Amino acid sequence: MNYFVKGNPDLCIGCRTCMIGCVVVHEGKHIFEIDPDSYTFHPKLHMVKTARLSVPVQCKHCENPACMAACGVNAIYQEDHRVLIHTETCIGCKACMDACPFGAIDMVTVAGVRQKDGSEKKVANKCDLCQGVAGGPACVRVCPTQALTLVTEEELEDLAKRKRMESARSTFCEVYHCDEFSYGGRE
Amino acid sequence: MGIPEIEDAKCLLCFGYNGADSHPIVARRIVRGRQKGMKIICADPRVTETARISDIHLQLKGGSNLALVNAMANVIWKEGLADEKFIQEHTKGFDEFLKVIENYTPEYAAEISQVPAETIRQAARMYATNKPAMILYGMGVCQFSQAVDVVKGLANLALMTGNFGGPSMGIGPVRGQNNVQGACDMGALPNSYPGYQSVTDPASREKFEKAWGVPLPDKVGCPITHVPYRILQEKEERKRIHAYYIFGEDPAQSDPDLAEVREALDKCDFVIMQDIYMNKTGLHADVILPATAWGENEGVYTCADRGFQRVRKVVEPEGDLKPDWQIIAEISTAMGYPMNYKNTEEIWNELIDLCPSFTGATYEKIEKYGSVQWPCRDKSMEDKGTPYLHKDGIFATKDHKALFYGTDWHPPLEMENEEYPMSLSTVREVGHYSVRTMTGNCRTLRNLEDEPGWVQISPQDCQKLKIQKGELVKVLSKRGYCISRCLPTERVKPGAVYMTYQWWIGSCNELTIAHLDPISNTPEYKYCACRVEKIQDQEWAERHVKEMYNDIRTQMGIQPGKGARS
Amino acid sequence: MMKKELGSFVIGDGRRCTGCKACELACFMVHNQKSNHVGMTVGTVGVPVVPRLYLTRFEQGCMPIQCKHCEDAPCLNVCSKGAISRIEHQVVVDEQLCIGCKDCMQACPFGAITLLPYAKDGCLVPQSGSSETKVFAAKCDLCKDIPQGPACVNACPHQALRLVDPEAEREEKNIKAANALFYMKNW
Amino acid sequence: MIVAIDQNLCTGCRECAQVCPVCAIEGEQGKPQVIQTERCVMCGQCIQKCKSYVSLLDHGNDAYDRIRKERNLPDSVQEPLFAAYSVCSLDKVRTALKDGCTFTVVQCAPAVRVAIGEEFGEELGTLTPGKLAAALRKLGFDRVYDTNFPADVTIMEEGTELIDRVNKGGVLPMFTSCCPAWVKFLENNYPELKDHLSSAKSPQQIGGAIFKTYGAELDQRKASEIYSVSVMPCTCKAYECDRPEMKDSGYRDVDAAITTRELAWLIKEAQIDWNALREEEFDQPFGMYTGAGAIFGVTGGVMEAAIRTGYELVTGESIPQVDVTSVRGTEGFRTALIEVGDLKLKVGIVTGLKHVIPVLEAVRAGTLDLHFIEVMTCPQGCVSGGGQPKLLMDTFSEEAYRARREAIFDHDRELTYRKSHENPAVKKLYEEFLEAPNSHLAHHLLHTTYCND
Repeated sequence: MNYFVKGNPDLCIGCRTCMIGCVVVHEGKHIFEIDPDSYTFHPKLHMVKTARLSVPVQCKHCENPACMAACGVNAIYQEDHRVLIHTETCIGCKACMDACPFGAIDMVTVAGVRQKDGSEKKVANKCDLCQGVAGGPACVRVCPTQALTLVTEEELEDLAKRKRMESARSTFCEVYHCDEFSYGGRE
Repeated sequence: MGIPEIEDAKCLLCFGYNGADSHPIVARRIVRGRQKGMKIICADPRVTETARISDIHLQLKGGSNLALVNAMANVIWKEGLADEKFIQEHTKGFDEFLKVIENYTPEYAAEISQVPAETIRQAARMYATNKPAMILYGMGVCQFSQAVDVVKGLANLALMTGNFGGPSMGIGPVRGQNNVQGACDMGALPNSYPGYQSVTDPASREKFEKAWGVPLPDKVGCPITHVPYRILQEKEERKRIHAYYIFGEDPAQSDPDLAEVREALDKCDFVIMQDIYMNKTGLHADVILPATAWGENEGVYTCADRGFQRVRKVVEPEGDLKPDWQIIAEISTAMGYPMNYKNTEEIWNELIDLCPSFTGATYEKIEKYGSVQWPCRDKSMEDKGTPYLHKDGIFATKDHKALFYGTDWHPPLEMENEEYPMSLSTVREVGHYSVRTMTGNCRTLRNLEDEPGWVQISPQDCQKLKIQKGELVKVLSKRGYCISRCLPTERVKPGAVYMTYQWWIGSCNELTIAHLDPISNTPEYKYCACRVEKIQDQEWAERHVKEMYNDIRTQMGIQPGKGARS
Repeated sequence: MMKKELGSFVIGDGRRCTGCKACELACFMVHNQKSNHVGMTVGTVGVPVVPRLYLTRFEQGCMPIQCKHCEDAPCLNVCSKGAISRIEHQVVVDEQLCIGCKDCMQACPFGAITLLPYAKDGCLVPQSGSSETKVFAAKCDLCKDIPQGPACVNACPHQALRLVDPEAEREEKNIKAANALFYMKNW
Repeated sequence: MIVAIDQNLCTGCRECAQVCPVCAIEGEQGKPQVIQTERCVMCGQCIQKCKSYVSLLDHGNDAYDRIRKERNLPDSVQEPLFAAYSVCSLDKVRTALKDGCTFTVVQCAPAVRVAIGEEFGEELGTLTPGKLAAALRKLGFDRVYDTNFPADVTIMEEGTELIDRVNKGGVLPMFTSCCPAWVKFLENNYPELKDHLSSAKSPQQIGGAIFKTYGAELDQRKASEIYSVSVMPCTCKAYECDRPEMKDSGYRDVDAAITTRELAWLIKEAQIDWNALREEEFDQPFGMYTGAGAIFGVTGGVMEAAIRTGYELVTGESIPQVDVTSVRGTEGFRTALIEVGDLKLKVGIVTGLKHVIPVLEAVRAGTLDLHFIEVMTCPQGCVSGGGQPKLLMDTFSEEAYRARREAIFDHDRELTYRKSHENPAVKKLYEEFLEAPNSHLAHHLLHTTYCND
C-alpha cells in the first residue's frame, strides 16, 4: 500500500511554509547561492484557501492511480510505497493532469531546457513523498502547527481498526447498554 | 499576560487581529488553544484563519468597532453576566460608563456593523461565561481614528467580567512591526523618556537632565505622522523641520498618503536614512548610513508581552557598516555630546538604573531566564519579572482602581461615495514582512509572491467589474492610484477591498488617508474610500509593472535588470 | 483564473460516443470554409473530407482521438522542417511548410497526427514536380482563429467531447480535495 | 428501395434510428443498420442525419470513386458520400434531355427555390426562383413550369372537396394528401381511415396530369412525346410518381422525380455557373402562381392557402386577413379556429410524422372535433425535406429551416396574387379545360384512390 501526506484544515494557518520547504528540499541547500533564475520554484503541494478552510492539497499516491493509467508514455510508476513520475520520459501531454480527480499534478518548466521552437519544456510535477530525503517529507517537518501528517499503511490499518472498535464498542455499550465485552457470551 | 498563556485561556476574543498572517508563532498558540477546547470569538471584516476556526465570527463592517464593543458591554450588563464584586472593589466610573452604553443595544449595533443582533448576544455571553477570557487586539483596532476609544472599550469588557490580574486573561496588544514594544519601552515616543516616564513631569525631566548633563525640553515632541505637516505647511519658522534623521523605518512606503510624504522628504533640507537595506525612503535621502542587520549585532528586543530578550551576533558584518548604537554614538560625539560606550551592556545598565520598572532586568538575569517581563524592580535573581500586570486587580493608578471609559461610536472620516464606491483597508499577507526591505530580497519568498501583489475583492464585485483572477487592475483614491493584481476571494464581503502595504508597485499607501487618532496619532489605515478599475490592455500593464519594478530595484542598487518573475 | 500557461485540449468520453462522426465532419467544415469555400451544406464541398480528429473503434466502444497539445511535444521537437510550433500555448502545424516526412506521425504517442491530402481554393494541390496530391500532417489545432471553436465539441449530439482547461480544472479539483479533507480532520 | 443504408459504410451509431418517424431502422449498436422496407415511408430524414461519410482513413483512397460509380452518380459529384443515401434517377432524365424528339417538361416545388442556392455557397434560405428557371432552361428543358401552379389547382380541388364534406356531412376530419410519405404511412398503418384522406392528388401529380393533357394541347404535342420531370425537396416523390395508379393522363403523369440535391448535381455536371446566372421567368401559362401556392413548402402553408380560398368560396367575400398567422408556427401539432362566415372551421396542423399517431388514434376513437387537418412528415414541412441540401452540422438545422421558411413567406408577400382562385392561369384552366373544380374531368385527372395494392 502507498503512503501519503494528509493536511488537517483545523491546524493549518495557511502560511505556506510547507510549499517553500518542499522546493528547498528538492532543489537542495545551494538554492540560496545560485543565480535566482537558474532554478525553478515548483512546489509539489499547493495551498488551497476557501471561505471555509485553508489546507495544502497534494498527491494521495492512489493504489491504482488514474494518472498512471492515463499516461501516454508510461512515465508514471509505483515504487517504494509511492507513485512517481519519470520526468525525462514525460512529454507534458497533460493526460495525467486531466485524469487526477484531486488536481495534484501540474505542469512545470524544466530550468534552462528549451524545445526546438524555443518554448520552455514543461513536464508533470507532483508530490514524491521526498524520495531520498532524510527525515521523510519536508512539508511535515517544517509545518509550524503540525497540520501535515505522513499516513503510512500501518497507521491507516489501525486507524480503521480503531474506528471499527469505537463504533462496535459504542453500539454495544451505549445502544444495547451491555457493561463489558463478553465475546458472544450472553444474549 | 504572556504569549504562552494564550493556550490556557478558556475563551479568546480576537479583535481586528490576523494572527496567522502577522505572527504565525502566536497563531500556533491560538490553534493549540483551540485543540484544548478554547472558545474563540473573532471580530474581523474578513474571514481570517482565526475566524475560520472560531466558534463565533463577528464579520463586522469596517469602521464599526466601537459600536460592536459597546453592544457587547450592553449585553453583558443587561443579562447580569458582569462580575459586580470585581467592579465594586477594583474599578470606578462604572455608572457614567453605563449611561454611554445604554442605547448600544445589539439591534442598534447590528445596523452599524451588519452583524446580526443575536450573534452579538451569543458572543457577549460566550466571552462573559468562559473565564479566564483573554482579548487580543491588533492593527484592526489601532489603525482607526477611534483607536484609543476602542482599546479602552475592550478594556471595559475585561473589567466588567473581572478578566484582569490573573494568568490567561486581560487584554493584549499584539503590535504591528517588530520591537515596537521595545522602542516604546526605550522612550522612542514623543511624550516619554525610557520606562514611560513623561517628558512633561518635572521630576523625571530633572532626573534625566542630571544623568545626561544637558537641559531637556519640557514639551512633547513631534510624532512621525505630523512631520509632513511640519515640513510643508508649518507657518511658524521655529516649528518648521529642516532635518529628518530616519532609522529602521521606511515612511516613503509605510506612512499614509505617500505622495505627501515624498513631497515632504524632497522639500526637507537634510534627510538621513539609517537602515540595513536600501528602500523607498533611501531614494529621497541625502545621506545613507548602512547599519548592521539582526544577525550582525547584539542587543535587547522586547516581545509583545513585555519580555526583554537578548539578541546575539551570529555573523561578522562585512563592508563598511556599523551597529546602530555605534553610529548614533559617533554622530552624537561629532555634534558635541561625547558618547563613548564600549558595548551595549554599558548602555543597558545606564538605562535600567534610570527606569525603576526595568532596574532588575540585568543582562545576566535575561540570559539566565531567557526572558524577563518588566516590571522587574529588584536586581536580585529572585525577582524574575511580572508575567501579568494588575495582579489581584491592583492597578497602576493612584488609588489602584481601574477607570471605566465609555464613548460614542462615530464612523471613519472618509466613507465610500459616488466617485469612490468601495472601502479600502490595509492588511497583512503571510509570506512577506512589513515593507519588504528584508523579505523583498529573499529569493524563495519572492518566488512565492512578488510584485505587484494582490488586491482582495469579493467575487461579486469582480463580476460587476468584469475582472478575472490574476488580472492587473488600477486602484484609485483621492490621494493617488496604484496597480495591483486582482484576487477574487469569498473571504471578503462585497463593497470592501483589502491590500497589503508591503508592495512597492501595488503600494496601497498611495491611497490611504492621513487622518489620525487624536491621542495616539495613528493614521486611519483601515478605512478610506477607493475605486477599482479594469485595465483593458493587460500586455501593457504587465510590461509596465515589470519596468517599474526593475527601475526601483536598479535605483536601489539591488541586482539591476533581474526583474520580478510574477 | 491565473494567466494561462498550459495548452487546452479536447478529450472524448467513450461512454457517450456513438461513433456518428458528426465531430469529424464539423471539424472539416470549419477548417475549410475560407480555404475551400465550404458552405453550410454537403453540396458546397468539392474536396475530400479532411478531419483533424479521428473516430477510433475498439471492441468495447468507440471515441475520437485528437491532439493533446503536449507541453513537451514530441511532434514539435522531431519536425526537422520547423513546421510545428506553439502559438498561444497550442501546438500548430504550418500546412504550407510540411513536406510530409511522417516523423511527427511516428513521434506522437497518441496517433493524433496523420497525413491527409492538402486542398486549396476548392481543389487538391499537386506536389511540386509531380501530379501526386500534396499531403500535410493533419492534427487538431484547437480551432485556432475559428469563432465559437472548437467546432467538434459543439457538433457532438451527445456532448461526448469536452474542452479541457487543465489549470482551471486543477484549481476546482484542488478545492474539492481540500473540502474532502475537512471531513477527515478528526482522525 | 429509394432510401438505403450502405452496409459497408454504416458503423451502427443509430442516430438515424432516433430520427426515423416510423422506427423503420433496426440493428445492434455498433453494427450496420437495416431499413424495414414495409414500415419505411422514404421521408429521407435518415439521409439528412447520417454523418458516416466515405473516409480516406477508414475506407481507403479509391473507395470514393467506386461507391460513386455504384450509386451511378455523375462524375462531377465531389461532395462526401454517406452510408444512408437515396437512389439517383438522373440517368433517365439525362437520356430524355439528349433525345431530340422527346419534349421535356419540368416542374419545381415551392421549397426548392429557397434551398438550391445553398448548394452553390449562397446564404441559407436564399430565394432564387429566377436563377432556378434560368438553370433549368440552360439544362435543355423545353418547358420550365412550376409546381406552385398545380398547388393553386390543388387548393381549388381540395377546398371544394372540403366544403362539400362539411355541407353534405361527408367524412370528417379531412386530411391533406399532398405528402406522399404521410399517405403511405396511413395506408400501411391505418387503412380503415383512408376515406379521411382528401381524394385530390399532390401538386406534383396534378401538374403531371395537366401538362400531358391540357399542356399537350396548348403546345400541339402528343402526350406520348412528353417526358415530365419534377424537382422536389423530397425523396418520397420518386415513389409517388411511380405509384401504379398515377397514370390518369394516359401516360405516367410524372416520368421522373429528382431531389434538389440531384438537380444541383445536374447543374454542376453541365458546368453552369450558378452565381453568374441571370434571372429568367418560368414558361407560361403553367409558370404563373400565387402566394398561396408558394407557401405549400412550409408547415401550415397548405392549410393557410386553403383558408384564403375556402373563405371566399363559402362567404363570397375575400378573406379580411390574408396572413392567417394562427396556423403558422413549428410545433408538432397545433390547432386553430377560423371564423368562415357563420361556420366555425376547426383546423389542425401536424408536422413531423411522430405527432400524427395520437391524432389518428383520436380520429379512430371519434374524439377529435376538427374539420380539416394538414399533415407533413418532415420536421417543418417540405423546406426540411429529405431531398433538400444536407447540412454539414446539425447545429445549423434550426437556422436553415427558419431562413428557408422566412424566404417563402417573403416570396408570398411580394407576389401580385396571393390567393389560389385569383390565379388567371387557373381560371383559364377551368374555363377552357376542366369546367369546374371536382368536375367529372377534374375528378378523373386530378383525384386518386388509396390502398390500391
